Amino acid sequence: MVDSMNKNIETNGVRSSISDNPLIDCQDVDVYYGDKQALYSVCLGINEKEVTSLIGPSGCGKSTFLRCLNRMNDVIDTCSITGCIKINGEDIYDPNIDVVELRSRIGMVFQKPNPFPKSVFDNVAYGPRLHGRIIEKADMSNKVEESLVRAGLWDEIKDRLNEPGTSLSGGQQQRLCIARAIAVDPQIILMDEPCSALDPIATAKIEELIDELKAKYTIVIVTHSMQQAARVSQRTAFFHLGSLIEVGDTENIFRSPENEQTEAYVTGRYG
Amino acid sequence: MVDSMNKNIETNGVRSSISDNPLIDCQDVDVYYGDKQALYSVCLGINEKEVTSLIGPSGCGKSTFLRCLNRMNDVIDTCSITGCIKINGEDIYDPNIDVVELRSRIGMVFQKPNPFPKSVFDNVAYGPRLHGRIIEKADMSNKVEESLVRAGLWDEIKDRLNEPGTSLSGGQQQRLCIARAIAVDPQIILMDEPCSALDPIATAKIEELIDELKAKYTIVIVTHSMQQAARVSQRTAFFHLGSLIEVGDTENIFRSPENEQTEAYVTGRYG
Amino acid sequence: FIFFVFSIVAVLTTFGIILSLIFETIRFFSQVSFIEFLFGTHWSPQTAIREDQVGSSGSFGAIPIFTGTLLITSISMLIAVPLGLYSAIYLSQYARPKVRNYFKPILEILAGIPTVVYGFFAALSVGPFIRSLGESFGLTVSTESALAAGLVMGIMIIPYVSSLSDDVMSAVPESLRDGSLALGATKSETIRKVVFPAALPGIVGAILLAISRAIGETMIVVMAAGLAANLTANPLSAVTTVTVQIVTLLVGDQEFDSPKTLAAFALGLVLFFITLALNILAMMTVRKYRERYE
Amino acid sequence: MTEHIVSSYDDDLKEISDGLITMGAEVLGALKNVEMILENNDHNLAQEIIKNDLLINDLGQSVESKVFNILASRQPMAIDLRIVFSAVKMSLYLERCGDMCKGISNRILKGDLNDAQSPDTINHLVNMCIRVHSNLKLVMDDYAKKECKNSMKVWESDSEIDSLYSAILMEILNSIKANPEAIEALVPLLFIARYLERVGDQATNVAEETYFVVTGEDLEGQEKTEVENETTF
Amino acid sequence: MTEHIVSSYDDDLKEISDGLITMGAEVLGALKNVEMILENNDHNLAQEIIKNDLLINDLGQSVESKVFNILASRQPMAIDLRIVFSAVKMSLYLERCGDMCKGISNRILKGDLNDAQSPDTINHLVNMCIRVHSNLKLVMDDYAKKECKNSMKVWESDSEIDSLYSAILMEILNSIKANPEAIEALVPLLFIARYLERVGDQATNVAEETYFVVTGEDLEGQEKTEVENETTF
Amino acid sequence: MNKTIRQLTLKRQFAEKRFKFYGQASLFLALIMLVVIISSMTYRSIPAFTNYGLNLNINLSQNNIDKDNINYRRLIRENIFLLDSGCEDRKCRREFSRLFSSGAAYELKDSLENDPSLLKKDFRKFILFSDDADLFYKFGIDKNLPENERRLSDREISWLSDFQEAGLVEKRFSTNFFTNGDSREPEIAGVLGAVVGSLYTILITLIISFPIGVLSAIYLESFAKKNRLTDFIEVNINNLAAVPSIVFGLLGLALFINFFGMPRSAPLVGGCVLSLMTLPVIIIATRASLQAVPPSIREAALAMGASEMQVVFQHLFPAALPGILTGTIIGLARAFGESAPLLLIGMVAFVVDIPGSVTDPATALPVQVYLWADSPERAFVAKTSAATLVLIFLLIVINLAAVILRKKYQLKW
Ligand SMILES: Nc1ncnc2c1ncn2[C@@H]1O[C@H](COP(=O)(O)OP(=O)(O)OP(=O)(O)O)[C@@H](O)[C@H]1O
Ligand SMILES: Nc1ncnc2c1ncn2[C@@H]1O[C@H](COP(=O)(O)OP(=O)(O)OP(=O)(O)O)[C@@H](O)[C@H]1O
Ligand SMILES: [Mg+2]
Ligand SMILES: [Mg+2]
Ligand SMILES: O=P([O-])([O-])[O-]
Repeated sequence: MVDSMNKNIETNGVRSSISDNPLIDCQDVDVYYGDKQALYSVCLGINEKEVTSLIGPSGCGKSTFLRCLNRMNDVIDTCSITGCIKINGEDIYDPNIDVVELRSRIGMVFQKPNPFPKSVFDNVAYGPRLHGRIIEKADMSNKVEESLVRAGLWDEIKDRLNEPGTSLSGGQQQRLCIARAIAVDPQIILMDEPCSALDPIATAKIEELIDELKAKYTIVIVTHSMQQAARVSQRTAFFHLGSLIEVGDTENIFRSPENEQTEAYVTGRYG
Repeated sequence: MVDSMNKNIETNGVRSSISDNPLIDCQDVDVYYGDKQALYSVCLGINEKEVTSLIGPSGCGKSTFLRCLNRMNDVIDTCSITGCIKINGEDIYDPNIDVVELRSRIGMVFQKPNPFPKSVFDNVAYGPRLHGRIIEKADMSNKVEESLVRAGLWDEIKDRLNEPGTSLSGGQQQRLCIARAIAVDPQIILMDEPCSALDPIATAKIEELIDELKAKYTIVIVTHSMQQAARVSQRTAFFHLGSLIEVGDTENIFRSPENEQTEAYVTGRYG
Repeated sequence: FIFFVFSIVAVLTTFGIILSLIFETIRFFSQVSFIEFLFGTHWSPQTAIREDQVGSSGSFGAIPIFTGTLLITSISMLIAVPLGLYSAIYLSQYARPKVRNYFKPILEILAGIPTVVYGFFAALSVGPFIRSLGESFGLTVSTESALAAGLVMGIMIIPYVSSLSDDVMSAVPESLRDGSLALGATKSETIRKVVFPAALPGIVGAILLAISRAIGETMIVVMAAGLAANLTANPLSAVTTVTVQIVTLLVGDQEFDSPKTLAAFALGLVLFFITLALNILAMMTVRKYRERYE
Repeated sequence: MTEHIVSSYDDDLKEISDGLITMGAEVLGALKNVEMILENNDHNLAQEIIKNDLLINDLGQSVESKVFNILASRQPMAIDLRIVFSAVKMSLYLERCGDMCKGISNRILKGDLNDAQSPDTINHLVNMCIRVHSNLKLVMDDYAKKECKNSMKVWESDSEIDSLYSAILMEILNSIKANPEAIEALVPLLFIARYLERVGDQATNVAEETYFVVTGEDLEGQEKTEVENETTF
Repeated sequence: MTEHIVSSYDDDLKEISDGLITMGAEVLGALKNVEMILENNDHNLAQEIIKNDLLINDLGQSVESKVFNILASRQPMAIDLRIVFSAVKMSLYLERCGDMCKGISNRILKGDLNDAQSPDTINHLVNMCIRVHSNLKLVMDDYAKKECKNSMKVWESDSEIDSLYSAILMEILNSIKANPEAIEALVPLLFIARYLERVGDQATNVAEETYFVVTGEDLEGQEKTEVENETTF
Repeated sequence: MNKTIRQLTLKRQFAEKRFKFYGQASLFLALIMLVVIISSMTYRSIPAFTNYGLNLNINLSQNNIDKDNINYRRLIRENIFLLDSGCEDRKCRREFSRLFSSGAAYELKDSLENDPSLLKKDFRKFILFSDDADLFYKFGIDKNLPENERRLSDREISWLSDFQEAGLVEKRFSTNFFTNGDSREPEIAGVLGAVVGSLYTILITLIISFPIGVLSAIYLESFAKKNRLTDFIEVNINNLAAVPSIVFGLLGLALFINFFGMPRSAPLVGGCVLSLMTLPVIIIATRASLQAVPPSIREAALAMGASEMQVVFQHLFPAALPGILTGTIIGLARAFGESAPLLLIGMVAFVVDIPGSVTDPATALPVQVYLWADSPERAFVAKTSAATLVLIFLLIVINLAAVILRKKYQLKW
């Protein structure tokens, strides 16, 4: 058996730096809401098939950053963004990029579970249908089953596929939303405080699910709980007042962050 | 210096049992909402000038029990209560008891800060005016100042007595509510999750305030956070499914509760 | 784009109203002096049948109309405000939810009954009733008394006051009520000292809207109030209102250039601006209230 | 106790507990080896013990690291907190036991047990080792089962080991007095006795921790016995 | 570091830190006394050390209890967690130091230092004691200031103490060989040396913990030196 | 001190009881009013649902009538005077025939055209009395009044009494009321024309205001950028909702009739005016129900890669539909009961025929009520009351539809 404490410290040099070829690569991202700047030249790389968590005090721009990654900020009129975000080396703010196609490659899960008021089946089938990916009925059933299985929901609700998605419990709804996101085979899943509306049991299930999903997807999760970041993520980025203050190995961030502000926030000294 | 760990264990026999003459003495309290029983023969003594916290999973009847103590349950039509609750040896459900007078002896602080949409001054003066206790203007000013001082709010808002209470920050509002409760010189203060709507800083201030108040008042506090109970209270009562499962020294409850269910809840094993 | 055009329809309507009213009004004031209209105390728009008849232009002093409107509106508010408010208080604060769920819609039926029905009721039952009642006290009461119209209109307005007041009082957070009760206040003290003041802006808004309703109400007054433009504050006598005059001036065949017809438009413009002002005021107070609790 | 809502929390806790149990097993193995070395003067086995101590240290570090992580990411309470809290101390105690075994091995490797020419003393040491081994085994079994059946017994029987130690000490002193030239071979025995006595002490420490984990209370009168223990010459 | 939002949290943490610092001060006082005893053969002072050890144990227990409470009621992270986590180990180390001093006192009380008739050895012991004292003082000062200026130095200089110990050991063995009858008076010196060496080891342990608290990292190559240390005869 | 507090407490408890009583009393009063109105209408309308008539022998077997050229009026008259009227002079005869409804001829015409075989037969025909005679049977008459102040002379009264003794008088349910258009004769006046007119008007209102209202609400809610213009539009719409209905009448008069030259009295114009009035109601209701759809649904769909259009028509609109429909129905119900603006655009004409298209002159039910209420004939009082009942009944039906719709399709979030 190897000493895990030491191992992490030894391997820090490798893991905590952005890998040479991060899946998502943000350079000098500034975001403005009207005149108000919400993000200040954020540079952050996100590794493939890892869970990266974004932490920081309320209003520090975590959600804003997350929503830049699938261009959900386009929806807000006042929001403008400069800088460069590359996914797979492709600049997603390039005018030639098709936003719809981009979003189909990036799943998103929100703070409040938001299943459509349709049946469970239709919820999951929504994405594939939308993008015309799957037309055959049998294929669709398979896809739906596969997604629900992967979201750890199949066994619980396989007999209730025709009930409305909104009739499920909160935790099930959230997993249904994850299944819906998975159904379009995204490469990346963004999660904005996915457990903050859930009770501890449902939270635990989602956390376990995240742990399983990271084998196949790159996950970026916003959380307000340092503990949750510690439990689910490999890398953690700390935001403060719109700036990225520190990013590194999760274990390092909660054992001994390098930045004073990070330490102040993590230890509850942030006023 | 004395070994504090051992001391507590040694003195357990004395402190964890209900003192011979508890200020509040509940015997076999059953509460029904319509046909639904919410409390099952709760027997609990609450010592004077101590902080007693009530913990338990959601819906276990903590708030219900708390609201029995100042007969706030009378407001709910369907609610009926049997058993005996004595305060200072006087049965508060005796038909001869004047509820209005009873409530003026028992302050209550709610989950969400609820200052009246009046000025800060009028908020605090509301109770004394209502009960016709204080008529002189100067006396009232003194009373208001005294209450605000005791609630640790005077220095912050002494220049803003004429602003509406709702214009204060959340934490200040909650302390204003405490000041309002104090202003009628209650013997007991009931608090129903007083910090759950507040941020950490405000929570800390309220917790410190509770610590000071216990020198003068008997405090019963409902909290969903075991940690908070550990921080502020001397005795802790654990409710589950409407029954009082265990009551004892706070330190004991979180070091080694006697009951399996308590331990399960406290350690996060409650399903 | 189609969407945009459609949404403009509403604006166009408003402009249509204003323009057509103003246009006709200007024509009216080219024939009748503005001062006379606003401050004249004599109203008899009956112009001669033939153009060349002497005194062909009637007199257009609108003050009696305005005071008549005011009188009837006041009477209706005197009925509606206390009844509506106390009903709202009872429903929102005392009644059990079941009772409330029953009685609130029933009360709202009052607002759903077409006004023509009220008018008929006022003219047929209330007017004569009041007259006979008054006569039994030795008073001379006109069948078409302001009181009858005002009374019935008051009944019609009750739900306008109570419904919105009920809503705003129910919207006062439960926690405020609990806070007051826990301090040892009785229920009525809580309502009077906490709930009511907290809901006041909303209630004022409701009352303003009700007033604007009452002023613009047509059928009841057309059917139950008189045509005689009396300048009086006696609720037992017959008065006339802006809306009544508009209807009487315009029903039947009109020539679009006689001052009689055009006077209706001038009255309409006044009506429009008064209600507009009241609505905006009401909207502002209600919005202020919303801001406080959202 | 039932399982946690969060099964990964159970896993984390189990890893800590298992880590300590493995450490205990390793230490017990080392003690067994010490016994055999004393009996057979087996230098290879001594080498192995020394090598194994590295493993025990690693295990200890890993337990500590896990404790740190669990404290950071969960909020252990009551029984869980007792397990986590005690784990730090237990791992120190067991590491120390490993160190002692290594110390014994080192002493033995320095010379030749036969040089001491006091088979009686060595037999007594073997005896002592067996007693210590049995004590530690009892408490580690208790810990694994989260019971405290034997803790009290072990804790009390430590004084017997102390007596054994005193006796062996006197024996060795007498041997030295009788044969001062053999002192280089005899002093190691003295240290071995001392080490074994300390392992026994650690067993009582572990017993105390187990008792705390299981009951949430401290074994009483702890200091008093320790004082006695120290006064043995 | 700035203060916590919750000042009572700061207080709790400070209590722990202060508890350890007090313990350190007590242990240092005891070491100073040991030095004086060795110089003056002062039995009264020895009694006092033994009495004081109870206090040190109490302090240790109180620190542990506070650590337990803070873990239960707060959720320490990063620097705070490091302080709390290390406090358990530090308190064990310092307690052990206290025990050692008590052990020394006991040994001294059993006989008379003068019986050993080896003033040189005693002088060397005093020297060693001074070295150990200075090391422990350095690291406790570091800890109090939450620095690690001296930790490394102390940690490295432990091998010097080990050499001192080896030398004294040889001296005593030679004395015994020279005068086997004085063995009853000389063996205590042997144990005293051993105790002092162990206190030195604890000082390095404390140094490691301080280093961890301050930097969040472990002092490297720890095992290697410890192995060397153990091989000293 | 204690005593004063005790007194104070008593006073406070009394105030409490009084306050609660006020509330109960107000509610009770308001409800009583409702009951009074409804019941007085019902009570007064009862006579309108029955008619008295005479079973008259019509003898056609003797007469040889020219099939294509029948004077029904004469036929009736001839047969009437087979009864024992005891009249000699013309005046008396005219008085006698005035006892019968002038509509009798039309009814005879109808039945003969339906069944030509009757032309060769003797048969009995139910002939309606005129309103005054009808009222005599229903309420009697105050004979103490001087004859010239009465509606019926002594002679007429004696005829009517004779009919009754002869057993010729019969009371029948008044189907006329539901199948006829308006008439000057109360006994044959019906509401069908007005109801049809109302329905046409509402139809026009629905066709115009629903699409415009819904689409502009969707625009404002989903696509419009927040700027001065949309703010202005919003304030405007809120205001329009509270503008008195009569002002819309003025607009209709000036705009549609005077400016565009549309026909007066037509449901088309009425519908246009009412749709302007209903529009803000629909817009507000639609926006409210669109707003009630949680924004998270929109975000979810967008994040799945749906376009704005898809979001609106796949998610927002279906989810808001029940609310939109309810709002629309309520708006229409208001328009249905509206009369003031219709008065101004001339839908007060006396229209006997049942309108066949939206451009035919027509009246609306509420206006009909107004018209009848203004009529001098006493018999119209009952008719008016009955018409209000029909109006209220139709409104209840409409509103129930809204309630049921809401109950059935309302989504829970
Ligand atoms: N639509 C918007 N228009 C204007 N400002 C906005 C908008 N959304 C966010 N902001 C501002 O941008 C800043 C960052 O907001 P963001 O939502 O990203 O914070 P956050 O870190 O996610 O906070 P939280 O933890 O509360 O979710 C905040 O100051 C916020 O007020
Ligand atoms: N007004 C009420 N009418 C009917 N049942 C009620 C009412 N208030 C509470 N209950 C029921 O009584 C039980 C106890 O409720 P109570 O509010 O005391 O729980 P609690 O322990 O305070 O929970 P929480 O932590 O969520 O506040 C619950 O099952 C709840 O559903
Ligand atoms: Mg956010
Ligand atoms: Mg509660
Ligand atoms: O510190 P010890 O060597 O006696 O365990």
